[in-house]
Amino acid sequence: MQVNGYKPLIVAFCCNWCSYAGADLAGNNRLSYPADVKIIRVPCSCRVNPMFILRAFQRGADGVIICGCHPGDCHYTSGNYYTRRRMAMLFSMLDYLGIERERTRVEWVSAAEGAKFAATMNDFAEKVAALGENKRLEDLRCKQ
Amino acid sequence: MKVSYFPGCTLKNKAKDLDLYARRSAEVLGVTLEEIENWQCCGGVFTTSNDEVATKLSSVRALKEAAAKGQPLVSVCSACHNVIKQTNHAMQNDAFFASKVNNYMGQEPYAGETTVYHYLELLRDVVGYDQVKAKVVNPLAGKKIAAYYGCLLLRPNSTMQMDDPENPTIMEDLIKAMGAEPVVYARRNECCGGYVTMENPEFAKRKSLDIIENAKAAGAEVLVTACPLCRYNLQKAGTDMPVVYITELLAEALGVKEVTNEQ
Amino acid sequence: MSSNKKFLQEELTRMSGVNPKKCMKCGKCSGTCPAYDEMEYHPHQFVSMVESGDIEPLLNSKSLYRCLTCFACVDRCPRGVEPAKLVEAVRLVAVRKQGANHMTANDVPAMLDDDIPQQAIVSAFRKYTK
Amino acid sequence: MQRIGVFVCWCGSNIAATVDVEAVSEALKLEPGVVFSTNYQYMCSQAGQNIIKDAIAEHKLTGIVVCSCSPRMHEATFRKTAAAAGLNPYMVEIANIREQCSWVHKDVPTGTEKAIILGKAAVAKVNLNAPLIPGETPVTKRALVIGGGIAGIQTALDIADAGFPVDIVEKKPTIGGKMSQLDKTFPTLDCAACILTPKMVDVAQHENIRIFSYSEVEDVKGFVGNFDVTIKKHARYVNEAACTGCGACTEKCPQKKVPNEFNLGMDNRRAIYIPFAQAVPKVATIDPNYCNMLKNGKCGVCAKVCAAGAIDYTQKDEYIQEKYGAIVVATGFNPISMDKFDEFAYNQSKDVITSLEFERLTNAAGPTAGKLLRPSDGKHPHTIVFVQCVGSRCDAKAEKGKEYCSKICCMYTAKHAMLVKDKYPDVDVYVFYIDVRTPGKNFDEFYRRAVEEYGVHYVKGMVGKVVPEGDVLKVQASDLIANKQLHIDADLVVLAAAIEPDKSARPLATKLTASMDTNDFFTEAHPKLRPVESPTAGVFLSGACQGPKDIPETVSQAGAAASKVIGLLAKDKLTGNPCIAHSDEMMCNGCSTCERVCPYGAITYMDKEFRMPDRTTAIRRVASVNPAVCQGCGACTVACPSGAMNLRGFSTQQIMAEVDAICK
Amino acid sequence: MQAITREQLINKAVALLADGTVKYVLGWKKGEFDYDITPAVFETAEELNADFVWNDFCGANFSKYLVAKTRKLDGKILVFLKPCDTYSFNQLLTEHRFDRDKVYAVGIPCNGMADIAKVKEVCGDGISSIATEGDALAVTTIYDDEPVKVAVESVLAERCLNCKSKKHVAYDELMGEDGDTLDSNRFDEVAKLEAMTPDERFAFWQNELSRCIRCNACRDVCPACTCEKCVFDNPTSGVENKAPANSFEEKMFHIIRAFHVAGRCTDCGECSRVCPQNIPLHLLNRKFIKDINEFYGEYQAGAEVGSRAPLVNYTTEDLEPGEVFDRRDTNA
Repeated sequence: MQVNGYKPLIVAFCCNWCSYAGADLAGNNRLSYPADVKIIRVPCSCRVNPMFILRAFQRGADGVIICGCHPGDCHYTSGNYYTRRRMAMLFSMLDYLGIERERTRVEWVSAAEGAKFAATMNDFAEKVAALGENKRLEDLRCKQ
Repeated sequence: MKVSYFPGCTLKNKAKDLDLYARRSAEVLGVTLEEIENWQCCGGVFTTSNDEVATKLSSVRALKEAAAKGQPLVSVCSACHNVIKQTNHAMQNDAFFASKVNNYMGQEPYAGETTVYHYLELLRDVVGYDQVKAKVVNPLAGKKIAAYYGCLLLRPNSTMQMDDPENPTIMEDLIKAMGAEPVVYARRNECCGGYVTMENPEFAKRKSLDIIENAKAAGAEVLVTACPLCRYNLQKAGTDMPVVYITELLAEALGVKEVTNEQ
Repeated sequence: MSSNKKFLQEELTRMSGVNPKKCMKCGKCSGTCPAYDEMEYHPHQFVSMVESGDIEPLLNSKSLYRCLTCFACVDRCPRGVEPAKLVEAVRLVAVRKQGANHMTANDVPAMLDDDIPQQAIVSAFRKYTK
Repeated sequence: MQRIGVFVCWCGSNIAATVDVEAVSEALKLEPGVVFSTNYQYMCSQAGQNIIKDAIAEHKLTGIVVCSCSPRMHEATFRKTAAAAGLNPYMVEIANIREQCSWVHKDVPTGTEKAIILGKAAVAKVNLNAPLIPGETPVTKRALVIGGGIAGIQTALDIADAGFPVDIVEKKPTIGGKMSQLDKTFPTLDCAACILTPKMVDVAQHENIRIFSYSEVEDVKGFVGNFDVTIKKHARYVNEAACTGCGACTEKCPQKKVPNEFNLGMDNRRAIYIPFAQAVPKVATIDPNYCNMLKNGKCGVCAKVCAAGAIDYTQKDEYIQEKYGAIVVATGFNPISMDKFDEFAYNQSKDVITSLEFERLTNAAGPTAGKLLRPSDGKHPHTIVFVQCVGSRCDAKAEKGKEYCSKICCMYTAKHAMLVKDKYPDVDVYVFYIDVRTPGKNFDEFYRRAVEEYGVHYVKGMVGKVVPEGDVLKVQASDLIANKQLHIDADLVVLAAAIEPDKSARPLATKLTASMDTNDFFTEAHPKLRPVESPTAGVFLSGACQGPKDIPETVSQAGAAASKVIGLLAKDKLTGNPCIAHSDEMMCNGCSTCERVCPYGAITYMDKEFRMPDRTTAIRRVASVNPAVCQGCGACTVACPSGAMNLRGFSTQQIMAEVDAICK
Repeated sequence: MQAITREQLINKAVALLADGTVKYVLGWKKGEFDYDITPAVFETAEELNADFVWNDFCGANFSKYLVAKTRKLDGKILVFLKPCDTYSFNQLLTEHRFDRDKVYAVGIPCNGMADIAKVKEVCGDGISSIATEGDALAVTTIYDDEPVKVAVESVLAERCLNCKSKKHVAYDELMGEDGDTLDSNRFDEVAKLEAMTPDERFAFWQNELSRCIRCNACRDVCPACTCEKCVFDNPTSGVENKAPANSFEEKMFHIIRAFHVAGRCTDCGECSRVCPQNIPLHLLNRKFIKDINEFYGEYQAGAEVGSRAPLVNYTTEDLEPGEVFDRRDTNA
C-alpha cells in the first residue's frame, strides 16, 4: 500500500478467538490486504495495554488497530467491553493531544468475517498511508 | 405554612366552589394558599409537541413566581395541575425546550426548581391524612363516596407520579380520613369525554354514563372529582347521581362549609 | 418514500418525540382508547401509518379532533410508543396550516350552555386552532 | 540467553510460492539467540517433526520458532513435538507466514520481507519465554444442585445415576417446584403430577442423592473441583427422621386461616402443613408466622396428636458444611407481580387471575377439586378471556414489565383454552394475542387444534381495560384484523403474566461469582457453544434460571448440565491452562482493581508480611490468582496500574518485544 | 483568610493527643520559605506549638501520606482534611491502601489556597517572608523592607477558583461548617482545547510538555499514584525511563500516568501545584474526567467508598471508540 509514495507500518493486535481466526479466514479465502499490516496475537483484546500502542508509535508505527470479538461474543464474556472503554478513553486523549484520529482504530471482527478483516485492513492502511509518516508520536532517536 | 396557589380560569368563574372550599379547608389544616399575582390561564390542556413553546409560558411564569418565593406551587383543578406539572417536567428534562423558554422569558433562567403539588398531594404528602382526620369535626359517616379521577390527575404517570395510575388510592384515602366509605370502581380513571363535549356532547354523555353506571354498580351514592370539566360532563349525563367537588366534601367534614355559604 | 413524505415523517417524529418503529403492533392503544368508535383512524393506525409514511389521510381525517389526549394509550403501551403524542403532532401539522383551524370563535356560541366551564372552551381552542 | 532454533516450512508451494523460505531462514539466523535455522517442505509431517526433534537434541535448543501455518492449526502439533524431544512445550512460538502472509500477499519480495519480520517477532518473543507447567488440582467427587424443581430433579438423577453423590438444596419444604403446581402439560396433555411425582420418588429413594429441603445456600467458597458450601437448614420444628407424614397434625391444627401458597392463596392451610399429598420429603413443617405455640406458647395440639413424637418446638436453624466438585444452579422462575398492570384489574377483582392460578383452578388437587369455578362467587364461568404477553416484551424504559418474550405463555394458554373447552364445551373462550409463538415439536399443531377443533376464539389484538361491574368483567380490547374495538362481558379473565428469575438468584450469583444479565438470568459461558455452563468454572446452569424455558427444554438442558458435571467429576485431577495471570507481590498494591474486571472471580486478596526497604516489616494486602479458575484473558493486566499483574505466555515484556521487533 | 485558626487546630490536636485518641498528628510545617509548606508528623504539644503551620499555603493533600504513615507508625494518626482531600481519602480507602482504623480524620473548612506563582507575578522573586493579614498577604522581598499587600482572593490557585466541593465526604469529626458540592467551571479549559484544531492542540501540548524535566514531582505527590513500584521505575516493565530522553517520552509518561489514574483521579490538582515547570497537568486528568462523565455518566472518584470506577466497569451499550470523535464534533 502506498499513498503519495508512503508505505506505512501498521501493527494489528488481534484476539486469539475471533479476530486472529478472522485473519486466518481472510488467508484461507486469499483475500489480500497490504503487507504493511503485521499482526500480534493476544488472548483477548482486553490484553492490549495502552503502553503497547504508545510503544508501537514510539518505535515508528504509523497506525495501530485493535481487533476483538464483537461485543457480547467475547470468549471471556466481558473482555472486549473493557477494551471498548479503555480504547475510547485512550483515543480521545490522543486526539486531545493533537494526534491524528485516523492512526488508531478498534474493529470487531468475528472468526467468520474474513472478508471484513481484509476490507478493514485495506481501508485502515489506506487512511494511514494518506496521513504519511507519523511525525507527531514518533521517536526519532529510536528509529534506525 | 404558606404555599403558592394557581387557581385557574374556571375556579374564578364556573367553579368558584372548588376554589373557596379549597382555601377554607386549607386554612383549617394550617396551610395558606397564596394566589400567584397576575396568573394567566394555563390553556386547559398541555400540548405535548416539544416545539410548542408559547403555549407553556403562562405555566412557567407561575412556576417562576413560586420559585422566587421558595414555595411549592399548588393547584386544585386537575387540568391546571396537569399542564403545570408537565411543563415543569419539560423544563427539568428537555434542555432544548428550556433554553427556548428562557430566551422568551429573559432575566433569571428557570430550570424546574419549583415543586408542583396537586391539592390532594399537598394534603397527603405535606399535611398528612392523619392531620386531616384529626381536624374532622363532622365525619361523613355512612356515606358511600366514589372518587372520580379522570385522566389528567394520574397520566402520564411517568410525569405526574401521583399514585398508581391504574388503581389509585389518594382520593379513597382522603374519603376514609373524612369518615366516609370509599367506593372503588375500575372506570374511575377513564376519560369523561373532556373538551370534545364542545363538538360532540353525545359522545361525552356516553363516556360519562359508562363511568356513572360502573360507580353505581359498585354501590356509590355520590361522585367526587377535582376537575370542573369532569364534573360538567358527569352532570350532563343526566342521571340522578350527585357529582360534587372533593373540596366541598372536605369543607363539610372540616366544618367550614356553612361559613362559606353564609358569606 | 418520496422526499416530501419523508420530511413530514421526520417532522412528526421530531415534534412528538415518538419513535414509531418501537411499536410491536399489539393494538393495546386501540384496545384502551375511549374515543375509538369516534375515529376513522385508530391510535395504532396513526403509529403504523406514520411509520410507513402514509400521513396524508391522517392529516385530512376528523379522527384528529376526536383524540381526548387522555394519555391512556401513552400509559398502557407496553413499548413506550406514546401514540397520543403522535396524534397531537399530526393535528398540529394540520391546524398550523393557514386557515386550517378546526374551530373558530364564531362556532363557539352555538356550543355553549350555562354550565359549561371555561376550561372546556380554552382547551378546545388550544387543541383545534392555531 | 536462549538457544533458539528456527524452522521455516514451505507448506509445499503454499508458502514457498510467495515467500523465499531460504532467505527467511537465513535472515533469522542473525537474530539474537538463534543458533540454528533451517527450512523444510512440510514441517508438520513426521519427517519435518523429526528435523525439529533432532535439532533440539543436537543444538541443545531451549526454544523454537516454527514459521508455518496459523498457530490455530498446528501449535498443538509442534508443542507435542517439542515435548517429545524433552523441551517444555510452552517454549514453542509460531510465526504465521501462511494464512497471514503468503496467502494474502502476491509478490515474493513483499511476502519474504513480511515473513522475516513475523519470524523476528516470534524470535523476540521466544527469547522471553519461560517453561510453563500446567497446575493440577484435585476434584471433590460430589455435586450440589441448587433448586429442586424439574430442572434440579433431572440434573440430580442423571448425575446420581452415573455414580456420583448429589445433594439437592431446596428452599421450600418439598421438592417439585413449579411443575408440581401444574395441571396438564403441553403438547401432549398428560398430567404433570403423573410424570413428575415418580421422578420425585426416584430422587427420594436414590442412594446417591440427599435432599436438603427448607434449606438455602448460605455461603460458597473455593473454586472448580473444590467448592466449600455452607447450607442453612431452616428450623421446621418437626424432626424429619421421626415424622411419618401421616398428616394427623395437619388435620388437628387449630390455626386454619393460613393462605396456602401451593394454591397461590386461593384456599387456606393449617399452621402445620405438608404442601401437597405427594410432597418429598413427606414431612410436616410448622409455619412460625402462624403457629400459636411458637408465637405465644399456647397450643401444642400437634405435639399431642403426633404418635411419632416428631414435633420439636425448640428446633433451631442448622448449618451444614459440605465440599463439592461442581455446582448446578436450578433456581427456576416465578410469574411477575401484576401490581403495575392494574388496567386488567387484577387487584380489583378476584375473577381476574394469573395463568398459574388458573392451573390450580383446573387441577383435580386444587382448591376447587378441578371444577372450573370463579374465585369470587364459585359460579361456573361462561365467557373466559385470556390475555397474552402481560408484562412480556415491554420497553425497558417503561419500567413496568420485562423486555424479553416469556416463551411458555403461548403454549400454556392454548392448553388452558383447550382444557376449558374439553371440560365445558359451552364456554366461550377468547385469547387475545400479539403473536402466537409456537416453535417446538408438535407445538403449532397443538395451537391449531385449539382453534380448529375446539373453537377457541383467537383475536389478534390486546386488551386495553378490564372493568369489573356487578358480576361481570367488562373487557375492552382491540381486534386488529377486524379493525374494531371489542367489548366482551367476561366471567373470568386470565393473565399470562411474564416470568422472571426467582428472587434468590441474584444473591446466589454473588455468592457463586457467577455472572447475570440485566434481567437476573444467569449468563452462559458461551451463548451457542457452552449454553449450560456459567463463565465461572465448575458452576453449571439448568432450567429457567438461564432463560425462559418449557418442560422439554428444561429437561434436556438439565441432562446436558448433568453430563458436563459428570465429565468434570470423572476426572481425578484438573489440569489447568498455564497461560494465566499471576501477580508480583512485591509490586502489588492490593487495590482490588484487578478483582473487579476478572470475569471469573479468580482473584482473591490476603494480608502478607513484607520486609520494607528500611528493614522494618509491614503487612500489605496483595492479590493472588487462583490458577484453577483463571482463564487467561488478561483483563487484569491492563487494569493493574503498577504492572504487578502479568500474563504467562503473553507477558507485557513478550508483547513489547514483538512490537519492537515489528517496528524496528 | 481561613475560617479555622491555627490555634483552634493546635488545640484540637493537643486535646486528641492528651486523651489518647491519637498518638500522632499529621500536619503542616514551614519549609525553607514561608510558602513551601511541607507535611510533618507531630507527637507532642510542644512540637505543635513550635512548628505547626496553618495558612493560605497549606494546600498539600495529606491523604497519600496515610499509606506510608499508617504502615510505619504504631498508633492512631490524626489527619486534617480539607474538603478536596476527603475525596482522595475515600478513593484510597476504596483501593484498600490504608487501614481506616488507624486514622482519626478531622474535616476542616477551606477557603481556597494561594498560588505562589501568582504571588510572584505580583511581587517578583526574592520573597523573604509572607504573613497573613486578614484577607490579604503581606509579602516582603529581599529588595524592599516594606511589605506588599496582596489580596488572597487575587492569587487563589486555579484549582481553588474552580473548586468542585466544599463538602467533606469523609471524616470522624468536623470542625467548622460543612459546605456543599459546587457547580464549578473546571471543564471550561478542557472544552476550549477540544474546540481547537488538532494542530493547535498539538502545538499547545508540545509547548507545555516539552518543558517537562521528568522530576516526577507530579507522580510523587499524586494521591492516586501510590503504587508500590511505579511502572516507570520498573526495569522489567518495558517502559522504564528515569529521564526524558526525547519529546516522545514525556508524552508517554504523562499519557500513561493520566490513563492509570483515570476514573481514580479525584481532581485534587496537586499535580499542577507541585510542577516546577508550571505544566497544567490537571488538564490531562480533567479531560479523562470530562470524557467519563460524558461517555459513561457522571462519576466523581472518592465521592463514596467502594464505588466501581468507570474503567473497571462497562455496559453492553457503551459507545464505540470510533464514536468518541463524532460525539464531540456534534457537541462542538
